[in-house]
Amino acid sequence: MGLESIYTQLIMEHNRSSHNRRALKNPDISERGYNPNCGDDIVLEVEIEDNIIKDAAYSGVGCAISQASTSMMIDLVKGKSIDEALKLVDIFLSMIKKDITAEEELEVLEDSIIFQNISNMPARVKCAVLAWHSLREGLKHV
Amino acid sequence: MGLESIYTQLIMEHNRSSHNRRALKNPDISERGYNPNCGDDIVLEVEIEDNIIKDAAYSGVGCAISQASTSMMIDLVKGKSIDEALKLVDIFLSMIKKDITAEEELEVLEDSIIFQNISNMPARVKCAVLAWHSLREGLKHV
Amino acid sequence: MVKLDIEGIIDDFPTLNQDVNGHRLAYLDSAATTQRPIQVLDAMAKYNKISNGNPHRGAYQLSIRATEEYDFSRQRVKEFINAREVKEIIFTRNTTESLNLIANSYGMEFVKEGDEIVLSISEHHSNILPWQRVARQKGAVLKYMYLDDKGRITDEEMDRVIGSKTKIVAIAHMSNVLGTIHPIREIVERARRVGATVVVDGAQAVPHMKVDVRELDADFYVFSGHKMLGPMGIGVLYGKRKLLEDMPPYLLGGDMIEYVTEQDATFAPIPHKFEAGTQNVEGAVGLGAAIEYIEDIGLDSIRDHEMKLMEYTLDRLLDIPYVGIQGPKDLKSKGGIISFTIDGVHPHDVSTILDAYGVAIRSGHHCAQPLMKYMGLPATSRLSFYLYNTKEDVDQFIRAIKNVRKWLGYGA
Amino acid sequence: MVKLDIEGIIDDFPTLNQDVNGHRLAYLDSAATTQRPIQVLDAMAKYNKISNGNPHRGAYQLSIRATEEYDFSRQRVKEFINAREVKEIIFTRNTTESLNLIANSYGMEFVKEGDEIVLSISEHHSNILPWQRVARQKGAVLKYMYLDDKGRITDEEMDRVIGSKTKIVAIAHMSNVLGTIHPIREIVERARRVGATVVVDGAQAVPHMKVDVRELDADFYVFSGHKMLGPMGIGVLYGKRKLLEDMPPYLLGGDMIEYVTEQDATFAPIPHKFEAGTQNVEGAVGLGAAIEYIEDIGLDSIRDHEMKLMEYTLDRLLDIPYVGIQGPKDLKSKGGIISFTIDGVHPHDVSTILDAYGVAIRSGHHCAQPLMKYMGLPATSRLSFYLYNTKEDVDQFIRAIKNVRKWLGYGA
Ligand SMILES: Cc1ncc(COP(=O)(O)O)c(C=O)c1O
Ligand SMILES: Cc1ncc(COP(=O)(O)O)c(C=O)c1O
Repeated sequence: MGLESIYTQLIMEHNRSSHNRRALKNPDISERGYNPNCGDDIVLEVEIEDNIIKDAAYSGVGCAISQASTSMMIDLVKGKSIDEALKLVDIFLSMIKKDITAEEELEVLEDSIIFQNISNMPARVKCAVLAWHSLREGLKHV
Repeated sequence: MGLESIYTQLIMEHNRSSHNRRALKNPDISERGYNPNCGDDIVLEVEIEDNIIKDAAYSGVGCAISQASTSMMIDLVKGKSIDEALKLVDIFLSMIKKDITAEEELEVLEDSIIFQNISNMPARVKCAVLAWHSLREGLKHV
Repeated sequence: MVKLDIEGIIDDFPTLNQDVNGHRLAYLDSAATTQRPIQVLDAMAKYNKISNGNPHRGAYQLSIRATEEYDFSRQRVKEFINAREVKEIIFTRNTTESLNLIANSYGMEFVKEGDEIVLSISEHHSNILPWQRVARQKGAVLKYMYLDDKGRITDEEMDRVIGSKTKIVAIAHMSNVLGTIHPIREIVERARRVGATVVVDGAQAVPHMKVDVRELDADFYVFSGHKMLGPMGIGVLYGKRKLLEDMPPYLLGGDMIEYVTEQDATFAPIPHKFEAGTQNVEGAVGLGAAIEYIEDIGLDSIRDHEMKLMEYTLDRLLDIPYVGIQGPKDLKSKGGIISFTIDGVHPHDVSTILDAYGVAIRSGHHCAQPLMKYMGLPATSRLSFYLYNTKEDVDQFIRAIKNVRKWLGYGA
Repeated sequence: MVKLDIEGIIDDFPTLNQDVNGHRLAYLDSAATTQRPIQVLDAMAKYNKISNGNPHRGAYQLSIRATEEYDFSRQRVKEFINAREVKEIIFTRNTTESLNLIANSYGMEFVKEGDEIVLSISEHHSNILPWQRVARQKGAVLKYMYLDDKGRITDEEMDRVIGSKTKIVAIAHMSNVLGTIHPIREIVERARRVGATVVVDGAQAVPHMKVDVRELDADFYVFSGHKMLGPMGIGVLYGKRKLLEDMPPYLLGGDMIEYVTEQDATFAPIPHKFEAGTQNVEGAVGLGAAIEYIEDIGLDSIRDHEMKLMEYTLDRLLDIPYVGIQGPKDLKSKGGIISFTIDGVHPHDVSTILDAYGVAIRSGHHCAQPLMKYMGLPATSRLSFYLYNTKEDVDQFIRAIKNVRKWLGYGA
């Protein structure tokens, strides 16, 4: 896989954008995600109201892939119900594992579909999935 | 080295002879010699009078080489002074290590000179030296 | 899959195609270590020439390949012994290290004062000494199951020793001295009843018979690569996931961490928690290739082949009046190992004399001194088979045996 | 001895003569693991084809040869680091295991409550975690020597931290992150004054510079085969005889015993006391061949070669405005390692992008999280040299570096 398919315009924009990079006032969830091999270390915060993800944001450090993946995920799940969000996490992780490959099924992931081929870069898979795992962990404990 | 040079008439005789295989009444030294790799396990007993090795004997189990070497050593050191015996032990061990090779110097070992080439059978060296090491250890503590 | 034919495979083993002391080599010491087929050597050479890197840490090709090869070998081991999950497979250095790891991490953590640790009297030192240390440090009691006159552990003996205080039963699947296959299922059943944990030393079993850890239901199961056509320096520890997760790590450092601060650290999940420092990737690759070779032949064929050789050998050996045989003679309950003695000849001399005829066997206590003591023998000679042995090896062995006593001055 | 010429030796390294991702491979991660020359692979293959046996136990040719090869490698290691006696050389699995052995056998035995264990803040996790465990279990205190702004430990810092309560000082000879060569002699001097024991982690030093353990007067000195052209799965622990003799054994079982009874055991003398289970003979043979290769080139030539490459690299790297370099820039006090960062780009992205240009470097915390924290960086990228690297590698690296920021959307 060439660098083009991973260091894309879209990923770079999310990597450098700061609209999801902030702290929430009263997060219901604050979940640390850490990848000991490369040092990606984020804290994902989520505000929940009536079972709906009202707001989400992140802080911490990480590579372009983990940062972009986190930011895209936040854009995706905001406004969704907990169940919907968990469903999306499942679909994303299945996409990464190549368990789901059909375009129609992946559409719901919106921009995040761009990570479909990250498994061709095995050393970076963990960066792409970090935030998604953290969200799942966090939602478990609501 | 062929088996002929090691399983010789002389060694076999000593191996099967029991004249040194007995227990002493009042040993001054009783030294266990053990080779964990092959299980040779002997107890060497020595009676000392006026600095002279008056009697010596051994018990225990071991292979033909360790048994013969023990028996020949006992024949050799009986009647010798402690210092002479220690000297003989040194010469024997030096012969095994090939530090001494000159026939004239080795003559004092009498029959035991037959172990000169045991170093060509590295797995058996420990069997040949077991009793000699035990004697040295034992004499140290007189 | 086309099965390799077990006849003729000796050509795959360079070490076996040589003369020693002017005779063809009859290698009959596979219980100590096995020879490697070219397929295993080639797999390791290939790794070393194409894919070598430090795994788990790099984002570049060589490191990625090394990681993939390492993971692939772990997967292979998992399937070979039918573990539930790959993370239940820990790579160690050898059986000895695997057993030390279990004794230290599981034993030291969970054994309490007054608990009993049960071993069999036929254990290898590697499955005795670590438990002696646990017993001493924890104030636990070490108990032994003894063998009957056929070299077996009877039901009564299990019932006598395994009881309500038993915390751990540690036992070899196959004895390296007598070849006895111990009744692991029966032992596990009794252990379950009293809530004890079962540690199985599979060093001699895994190379020679189909082992299914799920079917055995052992809690831990360990073995060595070098006894199953693989390289030295690589071994396996299988443990049930829950147990492994509850155990503290053993070796510390390198890759097995999550966070490290000046004064404290948290650890990676299993299997990494137990694999500190740079992994032996080429060792794992070699072990993977060895498993592939074994599976190509098939463990049933291997066992079958060895049992035929055993029958052939025992027929001849039992005919020699001055040869004594220790342990079971019933082939169903034993592997391809025979311990024997020759009247009037110390086992060590037997080895040396056989070596002069090109026959490689082992003599000594076989790292099982308590068993020797129990049998009342200072040492035995031991012959052991593997898939590459042939009747020719046996014939050469028998001929040499018949010469032994002559060298020690006996008539025959 | 005719010295091999360091130019052109790259032909000895099959892994290095390949393309990755459409580029020639520039392997700049030897601090993680090194590539093996064919001479080392051949020596191991030869062992595996001619001499393989379980050492120390057999009276037959293969076992005798294996024993001889193993002993010969031990002898070679002894001479390579100028130890007093062969029995001071223990073969382990790697540096990590060597350090765990020391911490467990020496540390747990001799460190008492209130004692202080001194490390440097730049230690590898393998030289931190085992001491954290000792400190926790024994109620000892873990103290750190910090680095000055040039990445060095000053005399004042040593004097501040090493004091009358110091029982152990454990420190890397060369930092695997910054390349700093720590002042071992000065540390040993201070340790002697207060009666402390010095443990030196030589994983990064031994492959790259002449190490004389007698001259350094370190009490323990450890390193890994795979970082010095040897295979994975073999490492070394040097210890002063007296210390080794006084330590309890670590791994138990197999060959390291004298008498074993049902309830107790006594142990073989050193080095065997510390080498339980079947030894990794082929690993030792590979390490021996690696030492021979290194000696044929000469450690002075290797250091010289690496320093020339360092100068060449630093000249170019310091010119790039968005590149930051951590640690000393003074070549005399460092080895062939450069840690760096690129403004606005996470180190992990640097590695991936460089890999696409065929350049293999490493990014992350380099198993030194406390140092990262101390430097205030989440991670760095690291380049490291060995004797097979060339200016061509450096040029390729510099070209790739200049492309990195472009991929992340920066002008340059
Ligand atoms: C300074 C230092 N110490 C210890 C280690 C650990 O070595 P190994 O992984 O071979 O045990 C390394 C390398 O990873 C190192 O660079
Ligand atoms: C039954 C048994 N357990 C343990 C071991 C020790 O294996 P290793 O030396 O590979 O650690 C052996 C072989 O020596 C064995 O036969």
